[in-house]
Amino acid sequence: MTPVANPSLEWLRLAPALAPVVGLLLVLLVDALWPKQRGLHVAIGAFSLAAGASAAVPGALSTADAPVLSLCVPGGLDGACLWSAGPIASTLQIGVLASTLAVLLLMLDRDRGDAVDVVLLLGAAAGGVAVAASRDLGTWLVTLELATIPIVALVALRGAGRAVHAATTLLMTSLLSFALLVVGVALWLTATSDPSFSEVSVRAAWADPTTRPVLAVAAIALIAGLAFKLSLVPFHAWTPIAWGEGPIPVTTLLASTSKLAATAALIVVLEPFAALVGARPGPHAVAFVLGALAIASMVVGTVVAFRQHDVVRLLAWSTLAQGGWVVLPLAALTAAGARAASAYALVYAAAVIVAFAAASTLPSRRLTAYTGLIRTHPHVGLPLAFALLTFAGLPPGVLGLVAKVAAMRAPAQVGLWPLSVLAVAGVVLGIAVYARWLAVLVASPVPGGAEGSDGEPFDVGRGAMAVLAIGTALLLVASVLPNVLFGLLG
Amino acid sequence: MTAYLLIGVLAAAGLLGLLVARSPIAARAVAVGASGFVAIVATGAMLRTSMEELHETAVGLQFGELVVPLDLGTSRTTAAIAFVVALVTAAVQIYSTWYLASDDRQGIFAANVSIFSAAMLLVVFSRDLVLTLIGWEVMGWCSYLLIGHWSRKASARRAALKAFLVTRLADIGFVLGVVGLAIGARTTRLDDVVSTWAQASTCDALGACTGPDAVLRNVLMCLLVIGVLGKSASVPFQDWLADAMEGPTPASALIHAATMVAAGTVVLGSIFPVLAQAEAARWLLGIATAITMVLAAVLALGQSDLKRLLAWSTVSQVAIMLSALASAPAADGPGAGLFHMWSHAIFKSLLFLALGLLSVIVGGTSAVALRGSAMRSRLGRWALLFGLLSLSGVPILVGGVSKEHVVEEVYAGAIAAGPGMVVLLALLLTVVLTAAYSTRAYLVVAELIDVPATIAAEHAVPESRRHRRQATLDPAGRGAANAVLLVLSVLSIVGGLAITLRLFEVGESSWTWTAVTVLLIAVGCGFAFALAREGDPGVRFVRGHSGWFDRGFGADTAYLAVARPVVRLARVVAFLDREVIDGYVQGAAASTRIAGALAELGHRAERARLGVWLVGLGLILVLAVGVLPWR
Amino acid sequence: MALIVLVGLPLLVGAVLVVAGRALADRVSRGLALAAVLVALGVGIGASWTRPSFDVAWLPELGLRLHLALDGVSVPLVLLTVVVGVLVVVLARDSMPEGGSPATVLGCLLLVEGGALATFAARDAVLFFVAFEVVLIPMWVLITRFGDPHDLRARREAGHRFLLYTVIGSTLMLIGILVLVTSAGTSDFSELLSAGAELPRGRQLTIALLLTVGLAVKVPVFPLHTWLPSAHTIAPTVGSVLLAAILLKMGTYGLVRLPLASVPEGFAVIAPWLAIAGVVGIIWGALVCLVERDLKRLIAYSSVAHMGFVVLGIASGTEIGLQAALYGNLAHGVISALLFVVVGGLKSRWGSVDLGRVLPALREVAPHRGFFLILGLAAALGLPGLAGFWGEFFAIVAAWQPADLADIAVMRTCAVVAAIGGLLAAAYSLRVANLLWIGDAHPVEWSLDEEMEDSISSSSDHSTDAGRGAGAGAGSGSRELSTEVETSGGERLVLLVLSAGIFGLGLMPWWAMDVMAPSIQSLIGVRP
Amino acid sequence: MIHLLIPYAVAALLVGLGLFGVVSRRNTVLVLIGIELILSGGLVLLVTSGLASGVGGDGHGRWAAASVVPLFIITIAAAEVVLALAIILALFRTRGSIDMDARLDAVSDSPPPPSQPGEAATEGAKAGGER
Amino acid sequence: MTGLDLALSATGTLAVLGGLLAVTTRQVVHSALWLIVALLGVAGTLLVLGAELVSLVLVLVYVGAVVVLVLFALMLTRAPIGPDRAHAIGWVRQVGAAGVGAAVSVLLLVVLVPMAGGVPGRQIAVVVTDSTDVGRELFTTWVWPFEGLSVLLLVSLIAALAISRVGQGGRGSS
Repeated sequence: MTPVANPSLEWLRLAPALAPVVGLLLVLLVDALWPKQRGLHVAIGAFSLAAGASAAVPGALSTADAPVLSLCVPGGLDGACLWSAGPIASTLQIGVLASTLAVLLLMLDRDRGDAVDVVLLLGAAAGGVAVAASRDLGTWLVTLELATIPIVALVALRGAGRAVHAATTLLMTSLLSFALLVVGVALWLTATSDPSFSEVSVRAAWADPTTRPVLAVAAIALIAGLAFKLSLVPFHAWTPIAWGEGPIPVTTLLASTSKLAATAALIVVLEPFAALVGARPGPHAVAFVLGALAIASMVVGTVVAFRQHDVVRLLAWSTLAQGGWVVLPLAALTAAGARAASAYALVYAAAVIVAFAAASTLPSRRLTAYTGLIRTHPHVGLPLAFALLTFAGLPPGVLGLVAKVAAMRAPAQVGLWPLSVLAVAGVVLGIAVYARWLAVLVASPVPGGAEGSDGEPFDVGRGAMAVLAIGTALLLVASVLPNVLFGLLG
Repeated sequence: MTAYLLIGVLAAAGLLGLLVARSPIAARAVAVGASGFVAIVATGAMLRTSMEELHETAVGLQFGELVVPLDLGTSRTTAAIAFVVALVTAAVQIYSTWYLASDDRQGIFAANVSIFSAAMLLVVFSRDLVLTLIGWEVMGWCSYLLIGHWSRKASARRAALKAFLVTRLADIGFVLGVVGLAIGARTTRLDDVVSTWAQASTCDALGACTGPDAVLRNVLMCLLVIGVLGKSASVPFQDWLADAMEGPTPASALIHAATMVAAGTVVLGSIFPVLAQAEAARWLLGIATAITMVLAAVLALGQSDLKRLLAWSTVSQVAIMLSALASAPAADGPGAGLFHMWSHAIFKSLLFLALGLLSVIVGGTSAVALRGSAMRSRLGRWALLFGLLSLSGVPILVGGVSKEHVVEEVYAGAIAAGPGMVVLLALLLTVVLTAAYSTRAYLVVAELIDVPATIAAEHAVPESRRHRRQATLDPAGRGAANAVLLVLSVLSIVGGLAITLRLFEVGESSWTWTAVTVLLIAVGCGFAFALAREGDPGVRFVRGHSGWFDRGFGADTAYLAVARPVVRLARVVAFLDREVIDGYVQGAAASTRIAGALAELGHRAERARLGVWLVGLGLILVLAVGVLPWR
Repeated sequence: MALIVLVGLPLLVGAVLVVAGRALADRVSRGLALAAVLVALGVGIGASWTRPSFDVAWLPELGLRLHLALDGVSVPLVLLTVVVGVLVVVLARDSMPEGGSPATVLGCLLLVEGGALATFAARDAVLFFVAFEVVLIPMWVLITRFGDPHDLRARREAGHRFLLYTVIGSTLMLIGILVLVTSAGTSDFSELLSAGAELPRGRQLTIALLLTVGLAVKVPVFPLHTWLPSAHTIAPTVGSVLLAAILLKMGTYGLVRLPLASVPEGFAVIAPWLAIAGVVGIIWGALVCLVERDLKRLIAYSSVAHMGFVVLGIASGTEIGLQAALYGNLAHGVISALLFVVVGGLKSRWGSVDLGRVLPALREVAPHRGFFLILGLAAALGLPGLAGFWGEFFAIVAAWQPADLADIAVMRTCAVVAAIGGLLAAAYSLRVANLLWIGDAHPVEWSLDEEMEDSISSSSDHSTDAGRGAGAGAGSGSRELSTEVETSGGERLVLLVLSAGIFGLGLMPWWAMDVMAPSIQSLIGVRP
Repeated sequence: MIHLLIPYAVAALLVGLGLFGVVSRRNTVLVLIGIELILSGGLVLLVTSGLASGVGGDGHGRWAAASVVPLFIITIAAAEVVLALAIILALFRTRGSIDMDARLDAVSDSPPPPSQPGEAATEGAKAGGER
Repeated sequence: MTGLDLALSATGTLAVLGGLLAVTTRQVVHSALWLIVALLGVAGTLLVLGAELVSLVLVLVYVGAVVVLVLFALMLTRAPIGPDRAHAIGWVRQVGAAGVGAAVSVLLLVVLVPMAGGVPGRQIAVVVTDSTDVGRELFTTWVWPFEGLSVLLLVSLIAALAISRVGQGGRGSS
């Protein structure tokens, strides 16, 4: 019988995850005492998110070899801390919390954001934050689901039939993926008999020819289970439905927070494999699966997105491709790959929040409604254009370009440059997609034609305006000094 | 520094002329002033220059191991040639102040002439293959501008284009030859090139060869010769020159007499030692020139247009100069050929300008129009007479003297080796024919015979133009032109004395050959008179095929046969470019759209189950990837 | 610091102008742009004199440094860029393309200039790529929004084709750069000279292939050229000028900088193929020019041919070849810019310059424009004394004696073919001259085929002669084009500067040559 | 003493059966049942892993993960089932059927949302390509 | 072949058979009932494998709560008593689904059989897990995920409540 002792517990280090939870409870309390206090709920939520983000800063400033540790089991083996927030994890945590905050602001304009919404948002945020720092199977599984379930609920909460249909699709896919995760976890435990994602046990399991395939299959099952959250082909089918039918704030949540959480979870799984990069035989199966998913997603996503006339569905399909870009560097299975992936995910999240904030101000989702937007409403059109350029990775969207460079660099570093060559198709098709939208934006406005040519149908709410301003500012600053982002990632 | 002075002044005059082209007065002043000045300087230079001198330029280029010094240099010979060039230029400039007085674009014309002559002088003085090439090409371009001067005539446009393209075609050879020679010598300095390539390459029994690669030298020199043949309108490139008659007569005088067609002789003369070593090139040159001189002479005899007759005579004469280079033994240099070029410049310019005078009087250049024209201007008649005598090579006259030397040279070559014998035979035949067509020309213009109107239909001048010329040009007020004719006539009589100046290294002319040529000339004249019993000897000669003769035996059709396939090929290429090369672009776009449509079709219904299905399939795939490697 | 100003100022002002858009009064924006380009001109001249250098870390994660410096290879191109920058702004004063606020046009012009300057000044491979990408979007905006006002679909199509095609190229180049940088361990050009040359041969070949194919799109080299004609045809005059004078140069510059200098062994393997592609491009472009009807497309194809000479020079790998290539680069920049200004002016007045119809002879109706046209054509056919000659002649010289004598047979064949290309260049130039420059001020219609055969082979039957002669009198067809096509103030100024450049480059080659020679030696000299 | 093969086989079979149920059923609730089967297969595998890894003989691996993680999973599954049933009921209310094969555009919102993506797509298709 | 092996085989067979019927039967309600059988089989398997606590919880939570919920749901969605004609599927899809399921099972077995040391494979001793150990570990080492689990439950219950109020004029659809 093993000697059991309480793990160390430093509340402040756990604050990034705890703050949203506390906020959640507070909101429930407030709602119970004084119902229908939207402003108050949103204020509490915003405050708790901000607090959590600020609490994650020390982790972001830490170095990769000295992460912020907590919940360490005394006398345990290596990696015996259930909370380990290195620079990557903490930066992703900040991203998760910030994007949730943006969603909260967007909800303000859509007269949503009452108790339930805020609670669910906070729950999702807490899950995303915790999964980023988790180092063991249990926490990983629990917090990942914590990050998923509220989002499913939010989609369903819209009430209208199409939304519930979308929610059902999302729910069924997520349940099945959860089952896959369970199988993967079971296989992982079978292979390593170690409930923590530690390099030591992974190396040991890989060394043994009987456990090696089990470990590979376990990792692949976990990847497949996560691929649905990153909406990689072929686990993507829910994406256009859910994005297209959900209200824009929730879609934004799916696009930013959920993607960031999934990226963090994937990085947690793949981090120990860095120990195997030099090994014989190397973890080629895992790399191959990641690469294949990435390329397939890039191609399918862009190819279909090119045909969309509804901007939300266009973004929905192109997000497949963007997910592919997030996974591409992970195929290198190196620390640099993890950095590149999280950098790309963060850049994408920021840009997509800006894009949706802009889209939320337009009355119509039709592409034609954006004709000449830059000239009719520059305060919306220019940020949107900048976000699109960041997606496409073309200057002036230098940030997107740098992120793509980093994403292609990681495979090239370990000799997987053919993968990058395949990714060229992704680059070009992606640019084709976004250039189509840009061409509409810069075109000369139709006289009295599509909506938006006269300012009336616009409702540029305060929230959307704030999100636009802050997001664009962030993108601009990071475009001039990309190091503010990459530096945080270590 | 004379070289710089001459070239610089002319080039500057050209550029300045372009600027002031608007005002005729200024343009004339610039052109005449510059060319006159240059002529005087050149005369002085010819009389004073005694030994070789090389002008190093400060601005030589260095391409890696290839040195491009861009040097100029003068010698007695080049000075002499420069003199005729300057002389003819001045003559043409002065003459055209009268001849083109009515032309609205005379300023441009004068400027072109200046640049043209500057380029020619560059070729003459050049001690660097690149400079030679530059002058060579610029002359081609200027000839395009001059021949196309009256571009309102479609025929002039075509003639200009033809002239440029045909010569440019030959220039491919010239360029490649220059490149090869320069690379071989690691420099483009002419003297080094010559010294590198001219040394005899000998192979011992073991096959170890010293000196330059003989085969390569032959190839390169052949390429060079091809370029020369093109510029000097020898077979197979002969046909552009006759069409070039569409240009104004002064321009023809310039092109034919001193510059363009003569340039080849100058270049080959400057690189003669190498040519002397390259047997194949000499044969090529010899054969080509032999054919050319005879063919051109025959054509000249048959032309129904006297200006074209002169053109063909030029072709024939230039071939004679080149033949001297082709067959002269390595021991004695290119003197004879260059000397003939020198004299030819004088009498040919005289002929053209005189003919221009007459054609202005009668308003046309066809034999019919010119019939008896000489009777209406005494100066014109005498000028033409001396020119023709000199052309047919009557001794004492300048043409005669130089031709004697050519014959001597060729005979020497014929005794030695090489293509000499062929050339000699062709040369003697040409002497006869030359005498014949010269006689014919004079008979026509002097109205000693009557010209039947059958030929008149051929080259009738468009009425509009004729009227324009006559209305605007009064044949009376032409003092400058007359002076020019006078000077040139005098020179063509006494020019032979130049031999006493030892401008060219030529041997002594023997009395035997003089006698022979005189005999042959007599035969030619007799032939002409025999034909002239009823009417124009030319008509009798061609026996109704004058169309054939005027079209140069249909060489033009041959050119078309070369050009048409190119155009067809171009059409094919354009098609390929549009449909095939660009095909993959359009194909990619199309396939993208199709793929998108298919994928979208799969998701069109957006059923909830689709997600589950795809997850299942995807799971199998990825698991298989994970599992199979271990089996 | 000067370099930061040189690169940053145009970018900054350009961004301001684009963002401000209509908010700025036209006069203000024009003044701003003019001031910016003039300052850039001054700084550029000064910088190419003092050769400053600037180096700070920009993104350590990617080993990306903001390292700018000038050497002999880049100085001529920088000067070309700053001069052309001024010219296009001046040109935009008269012929401002329709479709948007002038501020946007000027902003895009400045952005392109800044990007090009950054590309030429970059000393860091990754930075080079980033700068390479900067010019795309402004150029795309110029084409898509300010292009040919008649046809919106064609504008979109041309714009997208330009963007996507170029991006394929630059992304391949990026991968090449990444492989190079990660395997050589440095991204600094000067260190890559030695570090790259030490890589194993196979790796070098991979890198060279990726880089060369990627850059070949930008140049463009023969099979990858089809984006150029449509872009040139649709783009507004200022756009075409930038495209021809600056953007194409970035490709050749990259070829010299990256594959040739960094991975010599690998490049040597593919050099013959590159040379073949180049000469095929020469012949191909020239042949298309013989039958192309749209004059702007024709000039675009002639660009393909001229770039073929440049590529041939680069592929020879010798010092002669590189000097010829870089010089031809400059020359083509000036010549094609001049031609595009001339033809752009015509297009804006006539709607299109269709050689299929009968055009009034510029020599008669617009002497100045006619002079500039014929000057450009003469330079384009490589007339000595003008800019084009040196690059093309010495490219042939270089091909006659390539760096490694293994491919001497191939390269000499290429030299011969290139010389033939010279003939074709003369053919199409004179075709244009015969159709547009000389002739009658008020010609009558006549068929295209007739014109073809005449202009190519000058058949001497006099029927058409009579036809045109008669037409000279009664020269008023229903499809008569306006003869008011003389150059206007700013346009003429620009043309004067450009033709001065053509003469200068043609008559005084030693200036640029002396600047380039040492740097080229250092580029090649480091080879093992 | 047991043969490890048996629980492994049971787990694999349960997973396969569950997946079969998931992809073959049209009734959403029955899909749920399939998912539960997959989960139970995972549970068996987890518990078995504890035995297999019996290093020091203690039958539940490190930190008793072989027993604790199953507990977590069971609880998560329960929570998800609750949510799932709620959504399924909402689906039934708004659509009257819980068929997985129902088309999206067969569904209609009682109050149509401000934007009609379906309609947008169709009219966009009418417009033909981007304009 | 020990007694434990026999017991394990029996319960395993029960689980697999129950599962098979649960996913194949045409009658909606039956499949829920067969699920109970399968879960009981699984619980038995876990019991034999020595995880008393887990099997107990499984029975309680699943059989006691989940399946009941499922049955409720079936009734609320007016599932037909007797074969469900509305949701019948063609044999092609049957075969396809069977292929998917079989493929996954095979792939898993392919990697798991070597773990078991092949067929019949090695034998290992069954160690009955001491529930107190599990409990202690649960509340010491695993306290953090345990708390997360509680938040998860809370959130999902609130979500379920909110969703169930949807469409009943409560909120949403605004």
